[in-house]
Amino acid sequence: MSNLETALRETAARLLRDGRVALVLGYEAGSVPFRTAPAFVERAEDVERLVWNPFCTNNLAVYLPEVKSVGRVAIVAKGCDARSVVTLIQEHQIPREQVVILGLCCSGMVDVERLVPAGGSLAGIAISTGTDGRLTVESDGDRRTLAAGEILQERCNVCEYTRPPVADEILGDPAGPLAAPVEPFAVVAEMERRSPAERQAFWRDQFDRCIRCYACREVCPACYCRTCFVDKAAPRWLSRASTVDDNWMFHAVRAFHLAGRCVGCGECERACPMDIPISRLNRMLDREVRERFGYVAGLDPESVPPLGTFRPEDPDPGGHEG
Amino acid sequence: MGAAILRKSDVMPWVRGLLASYRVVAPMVEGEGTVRYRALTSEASVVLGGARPLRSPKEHFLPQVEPLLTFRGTGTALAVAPPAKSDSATVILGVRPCDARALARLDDVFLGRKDTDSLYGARRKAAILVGLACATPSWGCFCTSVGGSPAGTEGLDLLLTDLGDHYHVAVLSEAGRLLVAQTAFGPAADADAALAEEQHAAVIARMPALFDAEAVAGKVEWEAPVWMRHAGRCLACGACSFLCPTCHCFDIQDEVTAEGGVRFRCWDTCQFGEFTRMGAGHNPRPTQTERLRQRVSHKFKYLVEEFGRMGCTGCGRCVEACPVNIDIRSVLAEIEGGGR
Amino acid sequence: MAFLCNWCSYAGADLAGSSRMSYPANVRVVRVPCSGRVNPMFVMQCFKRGFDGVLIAGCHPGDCHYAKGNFYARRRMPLVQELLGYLGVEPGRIRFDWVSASESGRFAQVVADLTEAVRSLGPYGRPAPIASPTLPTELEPVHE
Amino acid sequence: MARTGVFVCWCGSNIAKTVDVERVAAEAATMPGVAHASHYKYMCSEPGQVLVRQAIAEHRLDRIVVAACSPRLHEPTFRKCIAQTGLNPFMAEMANIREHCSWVHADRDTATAKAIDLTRMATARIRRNEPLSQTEIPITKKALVVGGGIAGIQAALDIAEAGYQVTLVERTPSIGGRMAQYDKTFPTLDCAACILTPKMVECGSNPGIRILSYAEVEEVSGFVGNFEVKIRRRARSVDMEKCTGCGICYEKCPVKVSSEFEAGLGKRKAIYVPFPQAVPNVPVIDREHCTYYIKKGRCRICEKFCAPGAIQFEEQDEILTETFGAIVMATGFDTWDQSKLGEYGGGQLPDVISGLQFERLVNSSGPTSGKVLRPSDGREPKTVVFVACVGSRDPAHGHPYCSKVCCMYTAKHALLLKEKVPDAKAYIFYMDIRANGKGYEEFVQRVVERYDATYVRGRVSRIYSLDGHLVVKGADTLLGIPVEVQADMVVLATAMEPRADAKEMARKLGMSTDQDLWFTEAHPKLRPVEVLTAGVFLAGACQYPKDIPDTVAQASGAAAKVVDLFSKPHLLSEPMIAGVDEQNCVACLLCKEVCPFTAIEAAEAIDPATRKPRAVARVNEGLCHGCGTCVAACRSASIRLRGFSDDQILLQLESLALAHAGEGD
Repeated sequence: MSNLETALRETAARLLRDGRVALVLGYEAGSVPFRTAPAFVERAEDVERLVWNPFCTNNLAVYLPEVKSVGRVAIVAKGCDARSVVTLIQEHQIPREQVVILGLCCSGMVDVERLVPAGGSLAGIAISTGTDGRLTVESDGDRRTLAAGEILQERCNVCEYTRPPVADEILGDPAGPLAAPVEPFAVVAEMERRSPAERQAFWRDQFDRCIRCYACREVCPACYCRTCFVDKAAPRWLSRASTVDDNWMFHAVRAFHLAGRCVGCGECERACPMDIPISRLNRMLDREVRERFGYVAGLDPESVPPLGTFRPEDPDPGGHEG
Repeated sequence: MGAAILRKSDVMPWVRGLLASYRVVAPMVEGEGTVRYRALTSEASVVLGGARPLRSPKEHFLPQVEPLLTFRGTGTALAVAPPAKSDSATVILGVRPCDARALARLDDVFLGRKDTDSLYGARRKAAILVGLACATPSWGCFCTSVGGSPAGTEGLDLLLTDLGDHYHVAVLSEAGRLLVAQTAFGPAADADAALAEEQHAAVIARMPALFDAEAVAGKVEWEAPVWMRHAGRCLACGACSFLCPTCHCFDIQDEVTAEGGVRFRCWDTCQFGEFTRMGAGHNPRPTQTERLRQRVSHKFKYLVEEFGRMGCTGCGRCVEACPVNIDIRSVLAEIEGGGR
Repeated sequence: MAFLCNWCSYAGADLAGSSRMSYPANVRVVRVPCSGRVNPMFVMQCFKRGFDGVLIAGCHPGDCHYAKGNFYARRRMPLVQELLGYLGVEPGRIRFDWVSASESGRFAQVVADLTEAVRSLGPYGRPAPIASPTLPTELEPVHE
Repeated sequence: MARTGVFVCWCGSNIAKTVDVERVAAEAATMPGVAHASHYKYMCSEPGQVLVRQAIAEHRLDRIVVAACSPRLHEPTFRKCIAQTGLNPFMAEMANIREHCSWVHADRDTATAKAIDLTRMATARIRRNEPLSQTEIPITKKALVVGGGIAGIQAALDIAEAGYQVTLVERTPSIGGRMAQYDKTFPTLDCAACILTPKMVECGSNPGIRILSYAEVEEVSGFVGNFEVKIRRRARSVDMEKCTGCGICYEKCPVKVSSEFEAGLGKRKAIYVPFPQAVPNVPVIDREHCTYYIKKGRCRICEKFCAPGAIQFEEQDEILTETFGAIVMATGFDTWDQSKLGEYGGGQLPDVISGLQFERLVNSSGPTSGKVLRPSDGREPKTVVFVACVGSRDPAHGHPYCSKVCCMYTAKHALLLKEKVPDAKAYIFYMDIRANGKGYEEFVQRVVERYDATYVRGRVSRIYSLDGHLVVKGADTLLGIPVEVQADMVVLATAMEPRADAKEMARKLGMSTDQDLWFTEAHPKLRPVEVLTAGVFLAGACQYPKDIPDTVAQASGAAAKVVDLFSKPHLLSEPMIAGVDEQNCVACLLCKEVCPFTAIEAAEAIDPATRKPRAVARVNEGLCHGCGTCVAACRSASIRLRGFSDDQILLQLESLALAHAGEGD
């Protein structure tokens, strides 16, 4: 058990015991070694359920609007998750005083796909963590030792906030820069080198695969609408028939609705059972919002979201002279 | 009904031959490396083997969107036209035993009652399923726990087992026999059958049953803490149902077009809050707890009561797709163990 | 498809008419109270439904009848343009601009420019994906 | 199902020449929901309108589309036309086939095709039209004027003159404001008191005006026509009814306090009227300094001498709640505190004074009875340096703007100095001379030519005291040389700035402020007197620095706006406004952020599922102008703008898309 995990349990127990919170939102062991599951801990004696390891990928902020009714809630938050909490506070979905952010300095989450042994599957795999934090992966007599930092999720490789920018308590020490520095918007630029026709073909093939299960929407902490525009009957923006045109519309609108709000936690893409690279759209808009409005989502609970404000000196539309 | 062998180098010539008289659907790689059952377009992208495809071939029998009728005009001038026919003869390659078995479960639902679903039935009747025994089960797989096998034959016309440079082909039906009666196939030796058996046994050995599925049906209860325990973290997406090879619920909608309109059906799922929400706003299944109960009960209790067979074949897609690690195997093990 | 704010750009288009100017005939106008009213979803809907180009025009900054609506549009529309560009809609198909009530010539010019840009790009085509569940005809939502 | 009538207008040959109106009508007849289509030469003419009304009756139409000219021209005509048949006026739409079609396209076929499309879009849109109503909102014909300076006084007088009741709220004990502190006014050199005092008296005696001095606006709710305002009337400690204004109380009061009115150059008592001509001429007790309040119950000298027994030590603040139909904001300005400028002595040099203090020094009723005597030793200064733009046009000190009046009053000061001290010499450091008013430039020239004022173009870098003199160091940027002046006194033209509570005040009224915190007008050119909150008007320097004539002009403008509002029997509510679907709203309040009219606020609604209150956004219908910015911001599509709803606009798009389906691809 890592020191951080111990510290986390102690902190959670203290908060529950002191009555400072009614609930701790954290992670517990999952049904398989490379998964954790969201856990709702309400009693100090249950904190032993809480775990902290490189598989705590879920963004638990998604549960906040729902669970806030129980009282004050402590949330175990990685940097990205904490930024989602900030967005929720900013957008009045939970009062600041009702959430205790247990910020964990994060050294990245493992991309489970990269654990799959060559020619095999993850069935029956066993994982143990060494004192040096390295993972030993065993399956069918195959035994590999890997540094978690080398098999991180793409979004972790470009993470700028390994230390939660806003938190009530910070656990652990800020990790240094994760892997080799990766230009966060390189993946965006790659797409932009393609011609419009190629981009269109690329995305239409992606969206053709979409089954409209809405896993992307449901795991997203920023998608907290009571009724999503896709489900509204009047006006009906989208057909319930998941034609590629409607899927295109769904993803385009969803991306726009997240502009200036998405913190890049990548959960949408991880949750997508059809492996659609949805978060590229969000990352592109993140870059635009930074460049145009100098705004980075999820850093300041007091600030106004970039589409809720303007500056008189904002750039005028392109192609307009005088 | 016999067996044959098929050299790997003969697979594509055989398939090309099939195209003369059949529509061929096969697992094919898409742009970013995902595998999906699609009508054959390019031979190069056909993949037999590896992990099971993201989706089962269910969509070729119960498409996600399917027109039921088109109409034109209004009032007394209303003209209604039936949908296009859906009975062209189709061979589906690389069907996994769990998915084939799942089609048999869908048959129960769509063809096993007094009223049958003609669109589904026509497609089903026109389809020949060429199975592929699983050599590398995925981490979510649990077919052996629900009475299936990675080499199961239920619902299949042929079953291929990968033996290196060739396949052992078990012939399971008359339709299958006709397919094999071609030059591409050679006779199977006893050694091939033994090798196939051996391989099946090895895979089965790696997949011990996790619970006694027969016992589950009797233990599914209406009021039980197990629902809440697992559904508490459910986010109400439809990934589990939309990937499930046996889930079959659909919604029917009308849409108006320039010409008139179309009535179509599209997949729906009990996991969406909308699913049971009534016009006036009341929802008899207000939370995910009731919805998880519905999904599990439907598969392991209601269908068992109606048809004597459960509506799950252990493909494990829901297990792997769930973003919050709701693992139906854990749910079932707890129910079976009396954990309620 | 053109979305024109009632107070400036629609009036500018009216003036272009009263001044008997001439511009390409393939623009269809939707009158909106303010460029701030233009829901980004309208723009996306236009491309979903196969329009070849979209114009959004409002009052110059500082001249908005509602004081600020156009400032919000000025934040939204470039993002829509970028996003759709990323998805493969050529940026030249979307024009967001200011046209005041007196700028009839400017209105005619903007329409001519957009038309020319769209002509050179050709019709907005949506390649059919490899296999998609398409319905037999184009759909319109049922409202009745 | 809608029963739409389509009426295609020829507009003589204006439309018919390039558009085949018969074909448009024939096509229209086949469009969804259309029950009747016809065409006529002049639809807007009386016979044309009769045609429309007959068709409505004959074909049981419930809505109409007129394909004719711009709705900006004739929409009201056709709304009125169908209203006569009993249909809701908002069930009429226009397709603009003239300005947007026949006049701009020459080719008959293209123009006709486009006209058909435009008509199609209108018939599609109108299927979603709903009857809208304009409710009559009564107007409380009483105005509130906030601020009793010359702006507030002028506005109050004008409104009262028109026959409406006015309440004038003033924070200090007397009305009069800044102008009462001034000596003479540029460029005419009228004595400020001579022209102001009669207006003050008139205010006090006009039966239409009620002065609430020593009072402040606490809270404003409601909207145009009916603002509910809470006014805090601070305890004066003197009974206004009983007091005769004899003045014995402040004559006898033993406590001396630095006088605000004298800009710190003179003293007043703890019970005082700020200046002799005060209106109302009733003293107040300054509880911060009065012995009675400091040493509980002691002194009471004023009470002893007050014959009518008007002293009321125990009086409490009073909150008045009243309804007003309109509000004029005339809250004026503050001057920048020069002590913030370390290089000019940081307030430590007694002979470095502000322009306002100089006004008091030259004023015959001021602390020196009009003799120019420097504060440190009471000697007459012979060399006086005037520094313009102190803090103004100076982004580093937070005032990037020009304070507008300093150039003129500095010239006036130099003139008055010379008149009072004939052998004195004035040096004026300036950046530019802005004398852009009637007679202003001539005035400055007179000061330069006849009053021996020396203008030095440049900033003063430092002022310090040396051997009983002030050393003023600066630069003459025209000659490019450093300049040093040994002065007896320095007068700083300090920047005008918004009241310290301007932001707070703006919030109370739902107004906005600009980057410098001046109140923002509704339009900088065309609506300079209004703000975006309907029913609130601006007068004077609370909007931006102004001199007296500009202030008075704007005050009369504001009054005219109020009178215009009050001249109507009632207000009509805006029919095309936004409404929130509260069941669906998730209260992210982005709509509130983007609303230009602060018409959206957080509210609570009962959630039918849980039967508990839940946060939602709500539109204040009185404040909404119907711009729709909130609708486009709402991600869950929970806001509907009546008349321009998402489904109306979507239907316009869809009808066109369907009509052209298959083309181009």
